[in-house]
Amino acid sequence: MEYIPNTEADCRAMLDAIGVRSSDELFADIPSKLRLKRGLNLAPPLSETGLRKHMQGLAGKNADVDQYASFLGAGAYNHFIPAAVSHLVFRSEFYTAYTPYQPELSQGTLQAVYEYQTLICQLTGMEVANASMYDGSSAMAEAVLMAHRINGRQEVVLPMAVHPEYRTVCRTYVSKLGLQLHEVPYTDEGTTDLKQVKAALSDRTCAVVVQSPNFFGVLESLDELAEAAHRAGALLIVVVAEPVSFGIVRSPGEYGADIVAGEGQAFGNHLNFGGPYLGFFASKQAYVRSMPGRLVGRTEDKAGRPGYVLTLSTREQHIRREKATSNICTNEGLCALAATVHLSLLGRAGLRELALLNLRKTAYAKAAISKLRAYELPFAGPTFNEFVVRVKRRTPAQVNRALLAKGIIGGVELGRFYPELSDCLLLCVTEQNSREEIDALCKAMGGGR
Amino acid sequence: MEYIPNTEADCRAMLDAIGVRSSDELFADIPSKLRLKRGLNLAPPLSETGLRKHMQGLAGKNADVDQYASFLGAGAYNHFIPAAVSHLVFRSEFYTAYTPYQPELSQGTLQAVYEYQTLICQLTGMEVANASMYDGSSAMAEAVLMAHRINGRQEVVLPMAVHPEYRTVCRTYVSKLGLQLHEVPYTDEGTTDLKQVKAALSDRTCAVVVQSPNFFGVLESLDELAEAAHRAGALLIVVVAEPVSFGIVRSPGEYGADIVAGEGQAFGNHLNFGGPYLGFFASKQAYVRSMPGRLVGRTEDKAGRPGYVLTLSTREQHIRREKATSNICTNEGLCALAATVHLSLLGRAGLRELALLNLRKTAYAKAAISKLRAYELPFAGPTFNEFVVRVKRRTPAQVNRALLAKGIIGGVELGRFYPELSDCLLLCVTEQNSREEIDALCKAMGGGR
Amino acid sequence: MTDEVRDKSSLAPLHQRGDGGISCGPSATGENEGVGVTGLMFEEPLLFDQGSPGRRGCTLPECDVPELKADRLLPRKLLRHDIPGFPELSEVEVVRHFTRLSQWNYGVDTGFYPLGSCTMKYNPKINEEVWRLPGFSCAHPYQPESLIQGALELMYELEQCLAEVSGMDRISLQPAAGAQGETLGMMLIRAFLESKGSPRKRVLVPDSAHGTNPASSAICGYEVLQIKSGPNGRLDPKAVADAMNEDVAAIMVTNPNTLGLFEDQIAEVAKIVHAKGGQVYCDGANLNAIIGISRPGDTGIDVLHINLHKTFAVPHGGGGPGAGPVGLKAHLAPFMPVPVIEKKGKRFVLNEDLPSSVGRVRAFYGNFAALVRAYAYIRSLGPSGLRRVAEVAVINANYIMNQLKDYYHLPYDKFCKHECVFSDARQLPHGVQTLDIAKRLMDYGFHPPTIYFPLIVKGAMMIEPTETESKETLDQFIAAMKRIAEEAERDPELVRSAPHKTRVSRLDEAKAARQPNLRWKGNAPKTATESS
Amino acid sequence: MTDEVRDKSSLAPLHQRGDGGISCGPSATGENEGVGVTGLMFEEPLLFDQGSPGRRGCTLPECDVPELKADRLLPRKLLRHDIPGFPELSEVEVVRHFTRLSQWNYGVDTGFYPLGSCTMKYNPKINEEVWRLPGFSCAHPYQPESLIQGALELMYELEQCLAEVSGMDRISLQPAAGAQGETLGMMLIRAFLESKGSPRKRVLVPDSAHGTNPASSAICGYEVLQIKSGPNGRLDPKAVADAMNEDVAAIMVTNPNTLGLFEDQIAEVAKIVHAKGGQVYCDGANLNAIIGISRPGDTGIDVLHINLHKTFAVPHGGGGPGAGPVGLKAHLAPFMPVPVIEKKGKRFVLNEDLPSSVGRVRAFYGNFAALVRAYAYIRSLGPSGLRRVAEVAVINANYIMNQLKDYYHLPYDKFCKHECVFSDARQLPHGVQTLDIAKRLMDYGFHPPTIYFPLIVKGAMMIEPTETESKETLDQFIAAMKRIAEEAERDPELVRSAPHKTRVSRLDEAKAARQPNLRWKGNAPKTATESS
Ligand SMILES: Cc1ncc(COP(=O)(O)O)c(C=O)c1O
Ligand SMILES: Cc1ncc(COP(=O)(O)O)c(C=O)c1O
Repeated sequence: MEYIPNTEADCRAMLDAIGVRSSDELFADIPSKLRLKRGLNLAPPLSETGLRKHMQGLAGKNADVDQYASFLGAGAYNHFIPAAVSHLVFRSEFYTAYTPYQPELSQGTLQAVYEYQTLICQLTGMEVANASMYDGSSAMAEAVLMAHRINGRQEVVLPMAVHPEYRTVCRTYVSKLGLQLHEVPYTDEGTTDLKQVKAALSDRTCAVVVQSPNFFGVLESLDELAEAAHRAGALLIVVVAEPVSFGIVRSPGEYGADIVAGEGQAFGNHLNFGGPYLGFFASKQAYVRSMPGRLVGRTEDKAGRPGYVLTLSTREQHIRREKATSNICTNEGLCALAATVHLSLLGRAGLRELALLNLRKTAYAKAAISKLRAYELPFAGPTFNEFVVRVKRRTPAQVNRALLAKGIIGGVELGRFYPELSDCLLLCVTEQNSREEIDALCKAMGGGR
Repeated sequence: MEYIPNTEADCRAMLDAIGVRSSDELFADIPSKLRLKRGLNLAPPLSETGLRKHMQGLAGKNADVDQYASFLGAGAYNHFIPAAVSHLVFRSEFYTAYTPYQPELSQGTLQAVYEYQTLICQLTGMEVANASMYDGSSAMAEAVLMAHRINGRQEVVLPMAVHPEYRTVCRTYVSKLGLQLHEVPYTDEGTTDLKQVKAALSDRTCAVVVQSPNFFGVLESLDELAEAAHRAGALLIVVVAEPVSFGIVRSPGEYGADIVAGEGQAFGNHLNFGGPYLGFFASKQAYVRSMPGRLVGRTEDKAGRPGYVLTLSTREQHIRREKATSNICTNEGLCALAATVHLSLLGRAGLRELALLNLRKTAYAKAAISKLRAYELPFAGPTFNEFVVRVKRRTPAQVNRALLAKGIIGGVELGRFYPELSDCLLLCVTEQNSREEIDALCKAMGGGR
Repeated sequence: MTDEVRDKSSLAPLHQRGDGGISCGPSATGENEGVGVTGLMFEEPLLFDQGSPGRRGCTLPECDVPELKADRLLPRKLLRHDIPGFPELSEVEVVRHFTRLSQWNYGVDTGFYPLGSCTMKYNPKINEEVWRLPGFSCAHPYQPESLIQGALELMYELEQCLAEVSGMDRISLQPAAGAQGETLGMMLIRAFLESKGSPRKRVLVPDSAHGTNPASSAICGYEVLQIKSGPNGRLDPKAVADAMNEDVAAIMVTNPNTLGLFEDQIAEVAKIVHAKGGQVYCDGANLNAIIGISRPGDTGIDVLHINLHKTFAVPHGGGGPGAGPVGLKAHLAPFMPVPVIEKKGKRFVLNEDLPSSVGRVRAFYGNFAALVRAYAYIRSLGPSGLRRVAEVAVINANYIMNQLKDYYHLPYDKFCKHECVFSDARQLPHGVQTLDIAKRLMDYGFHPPTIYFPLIVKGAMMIEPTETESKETLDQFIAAMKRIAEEAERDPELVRSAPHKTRVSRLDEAKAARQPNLRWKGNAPKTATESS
Repeated sequence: MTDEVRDKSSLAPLHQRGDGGISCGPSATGENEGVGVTGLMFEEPLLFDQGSPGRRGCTLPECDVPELKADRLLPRKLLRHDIPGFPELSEVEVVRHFTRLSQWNYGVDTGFYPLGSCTMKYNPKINEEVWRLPGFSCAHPYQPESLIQGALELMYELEQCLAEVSGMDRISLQPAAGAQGETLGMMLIRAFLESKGSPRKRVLVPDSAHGTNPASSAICGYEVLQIKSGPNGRLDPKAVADAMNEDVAAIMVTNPNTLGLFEDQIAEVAKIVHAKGGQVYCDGANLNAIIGISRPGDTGIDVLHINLHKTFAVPHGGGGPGAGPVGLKAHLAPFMPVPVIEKKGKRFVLNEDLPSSVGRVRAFYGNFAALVRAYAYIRSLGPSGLRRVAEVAVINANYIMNQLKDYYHLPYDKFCKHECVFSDARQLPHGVQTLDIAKRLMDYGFHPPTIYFPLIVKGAMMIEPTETESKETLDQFIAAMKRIAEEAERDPELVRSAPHKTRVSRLDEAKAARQPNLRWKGNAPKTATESS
């Protein structure tokens, strides 16, 4: 199906009006040697039924988290999404619109973004938030670039407890501008080594990045890190990949974070095999003109009625071109809308309860696993809904295979990212994991004793 | 979840305004002995996640037509439904509205019903159609009641080739008013025995009912039946349970049918384990004031702009009460909308092509089965997408069991409705059945040779 | 008819075709009437006045069998070749058409919809998700029993739930709506009475009853005798006793009734009717007001219907579908329609073998997708939640009644249950009547209440807020109603000429009935009778 | 700030709160401004100005583990106790809120959306169905390879399709949007040049380029040298030759370019750049115009990005997400971001082992749900369908160009490809400029085109109809544009003061920038810096 309304006759009538005999004449400006002389070598078209079956076939070759008990996290979280979220997000007035360049026809999108910006400020404890970034990892990289714009310094302290893929993205992004990344190790607590951070700080330090909960699920001591960073005149960038933690953990803003960037997928967005996700981005008010990304502001119309518009766009590529604060154009608007709807439904009490539920389930799982003789919990720091488990007699891969045989998708094998942790698994427990699932996990893990 | 916005505090404020201390006072008019002194004995509330899991569990205990190759029809048809249908029908402005009593706030529903009425007229070849009935069976019963209102006669000719459940419904409905039903048998062709119809006709005959394609999938000779009925001064009621046939089979209107009633599920409505379905209902213009059900008409507003309203409601229960043409109030509006959207998408060429596809697939299956030695096709009449197969060496139940073992849901065992056909199956083949499925069916059937 | 015949291929000038207009904020200049309509809202011609020959809106499955010509598959005389005038549209055109039409509609998701007697409560989104599970929505009714155990279990469990909530012994889930429930219920009564010797002749129906009650009685072959309500808006046992005799088959009582009042004499009435061998039918459309608080089955009745599209949050779909299960007492069970669902050990079965059954009122088993939603709703709320529904629904209704009683005439000044009924008696002297008030409410963004029903209140306005409305919404509605009362005095013409802010202004219903135009005829084939 | 602080519990009087108004057909009397807005459309306060303490919009899964207090689970100093000002709403309130907001929006499903350079084509509904299949939408990116074979196969196949369509050797599906594709593409070039000795310093960007091109160059550490377009709106090989030297890393060419013209000298330009060791980046945002007709990879380029949310019908989501895959020639393959998807026998694997890789531009693998839609789209259309897309898109654009060229100034009077660009030169003498024309189009029910871009056309109006619009729609749009041209002469103030029919009139963007109000602050905790 081509989804083209105009028939041959319609096209004929238009070609006549244009005054050409065939559409070929309209392509005459393409030099003959640049034209494709054959048809595209692609599969023939499928009917809607054919397509549906084909796609069901492909989808059927993937497991989904409804079929297996899954304990995967590591930056992508399986949370409950109320049915109302997709009902609302997929109202076509929302999802078939473009970026709201014309505010008079886009007040729905714009008010929702304004609400989203407010929610992100409330969650992070920051003063200003943008309309979204691509994902958590690129948001973090953009935060570093922004810090660099603010203070012009060149060195960045980047703990190893930050999500390894986020670190790779950061390196990929910032190295072209000559910024240097200093990776600092973690302690036995699973937290970033404060001493080493301090040792790395100097008056060349642009920013200290810290993820909390970090990649190991451990909450960092933001107060001390903030103090150290600020004492050196550096900015503190806090990264949050599991924002459900905002419901029960003190906000980065309360510790004086300068920029908070992270991944908002956990709110209202499906796992989607890794994307689209939602980069959120917030900072202190003072830095707003250095911010990347779109911002929506409240204003009024000619009659004085309130309305919303894209604003402060002199920061952006379409105005500032090579001097823009970022090259971002299309962002993750619909993911931000999903988060806004989900957060509205959760609300003040629900978000806290959700966070507490994650804490409780995780505590239950940790306690149970810590009783298994063949495992230990290497990190002592406080965790939210993820934690590292050391496998004592087998390899993590063996454990995962054994679990899979019981219909359980185990944890991320940390050796993939940390050679020194190649005997460890990173497990995640959310409100979606029932007690039976956790018990089954422990039982299956214990099977290897 | 109670879906109740008002909190205790909100209720308190309202109770204060009302001037009572508690809601109990508002129920004081219910005599104590008529009150329930205990809580309802029902399961405790489920969370949304709990409910989703519970319902997935129940749904998982049913087979669906996507898991099995299914050859069931008999009044409920598995047809392709374009994705756009449910996207549009489940826009909440449509599905959370009531019957359009207030036209100024219901122009969407009303224009769509007007379009639906037009489409039904076009399909059936009739002059006027109503906004929907409960389903095909009750629409047929209402057609008989309408015929009775029109000519006051008491006898109805009801062929046995009409869907057995429709006949039961008809009997259940009309017997209270003293109407008599004369069932007439079918011939070797699988068509209604015209001679017997003629024999049953008299000046007491109110109507001749005929289903085409009939329950055996065979197309009836409407011309001869119409002539016979009209000669006796009776009305011809044509029933269509598989309306896809309208795409390729001459319309009842062309034969002079007086009332056409039937089942519209095949257009845009899922199988839904039998309901909700869509009773459609059309007649000659002359009889419109005897019609049951709602009618939408075009009119204009005070400024002369066109608009749509419910009309001719003096026929209906809310005005005429016991003298109404029917007691129907709530109908199947959303099912009619689904049919309207589906028919709009199919369109002039698509509907014909769909009907042709059903014909071709069925012809292919018939030809293949007729080659199997252990089966024969007892009826020689022309069929649309269903046909009867006689099983020679085993019972139909045995054949179905063997098919099920191969992932195929076979046909309806006719012995359930016709003792004389207890060695027969009714098979249905639609565009949803691929050639491979049909081949697999034949192979599995042939396995019993 | 001529004004409907349009050449759909030619481009009508913008001002005629009226396409694509959006309009009309307070700052509208009015320079281009005819183009714009209201809001971000479009003129949208009929399906039949759009498109272009040869367009299509979907692809069909590929043909993988021999492509025989139609006339090799069917006798030529049976073949149809074309349907002139049938739509020829692409997918995008169809999508825009119905998207735009939807925007002309008002639903519960849009705002407050206090249609009395209709219980327009919010329809939870999770219920819309679960009924669509393929195991429910793609199951064929004639699948072998082993492949429909989930569906049967759900129906069996729903029966148990509804029996508990209603206090009845058995439930039939077959009826597609309340009125079909009434039909079935009255048929059960008729069958029962026939089994006792005679179906009897007459049914007593209070003057406040919904129109379906007398109409359903008539369909079952009964005459209707209207019973006048007592001065307090309730049934007077005396009036019933006077009308009751051996010719009377049954009484149909709506409880709570259409004035929003509980029939406190129901037990007395039932006793009177039973004493003379009659049966008591209860119209349970208003169950929402008493759920968990009082059970109709404990009040002496024999049969009842429940509207799942009211009390149990099944969306009304702009007209339907709903579901109208019937509850009955044990003595009526032999007459239930087939099939009934039974549990045999751990299996659920469909039993068609009920020799005294009245038969069926429809094919298959009922509006199953509606049943799924109602079951999900009951499981979400649980016992305490269901009771809370009644409490809050009644608080909300009484709050409106209390706040408006100084502005509108209240014929029955008592606490109400789920709804309150006002009249236009105070506005009539200013020449403003109920219809005007209803239309004026639209300008304030509210759907009007049910009007001119029940018939025993002249100019009735029947307001049912349901439990799913917030106090703030009720306060806004109350403020609008007060303002309209004020407008009726100060500027009655403003109210009489309402609505002013809808896509179309007041529609001429008289014209619609006088010159019925019930379908597009621009291009339809003319049949003999039609052209004559 | 004060005007935003509202007591949400108290009932604001109707005329202040402005709730629930619907309005304003042509017959509006205007008696109650302040209540109504436009159409069947509601005032809807912010989330934060609604609700009531203690309300909630969803239930969480039951807690089936010990319910330890928070301070037994986390150190007290880490605990947060509340988020003041966070929403407290019920499900129905949230549903109405976003339903109403949606009704203030214009989307492709609403009507014609000819935003130039954005390719706002219709988004097929089946694609929205298939990406939601649980096997796609509920798969975790770190699931074991054996449990994600379908996802990997889809991505692998999509790569093949895009490689064939674009004529490139390899495709990276990682970038989340066009601009991220540019970033990645320029990084690949940089890495390649580094491997040859030096990354070089400068990137040539034509003056007609989209703002993301220079911005992406800058992110990759390059200076930007702007190249002036030739008088025919295309790149002049001479100008490129003049600017090209060993300091120049690359040229970024958009083809077809933002004037809707095919860069007929692209092969020549590529030769010039390659001769000096530079690379050629192609911005493929406008691929829709040439798909199946000409392949960028056959024109001498080295890297390219494609916007799946343009050419491949992924909906734009009111801002995103999209996907911006990058195509590259073989010499750049060693630098591709990890992981790459490879087929080993019948298995698909993720390969992270690319020693020269630039790294990653994002976590995980890309905007997978967008990839699913694009793949579904390609499979629906097939080779001939894709080519037909380009043909009809170009016919549609040329039709508009032809029909309007007597009414609006056409700076480059040639056949165009996917879009045509006019300017306001003829209307300026009447004091009417592009912005006014754009706003006035809204009154006729159309989304405006892209305006003031490309920068090289003063007062540009860039109109891209796409192939999914019917001739009738184009004719209506053309008629509206003609009428506006007429209005600009006859009644310029009418155009200057547009829009007149939208929910809000022209918004004060200057004020928004001067006094930024970027979030609701009614109830937020004040931090030190903020109050200072
Ligand atoms: C009191 C009462 N009885 C019966 C009915 C009829 O129910 P239904 O519309 O479901 O057929 C209604 C619905 O309007 C009603 O309000
Ligand atoms: C020509 C051109 N290049 C690049 C882009 C940037 O693409 P994206 O918005 O996907 O980042 C756009 C989109 O607006 C464009 O039109």
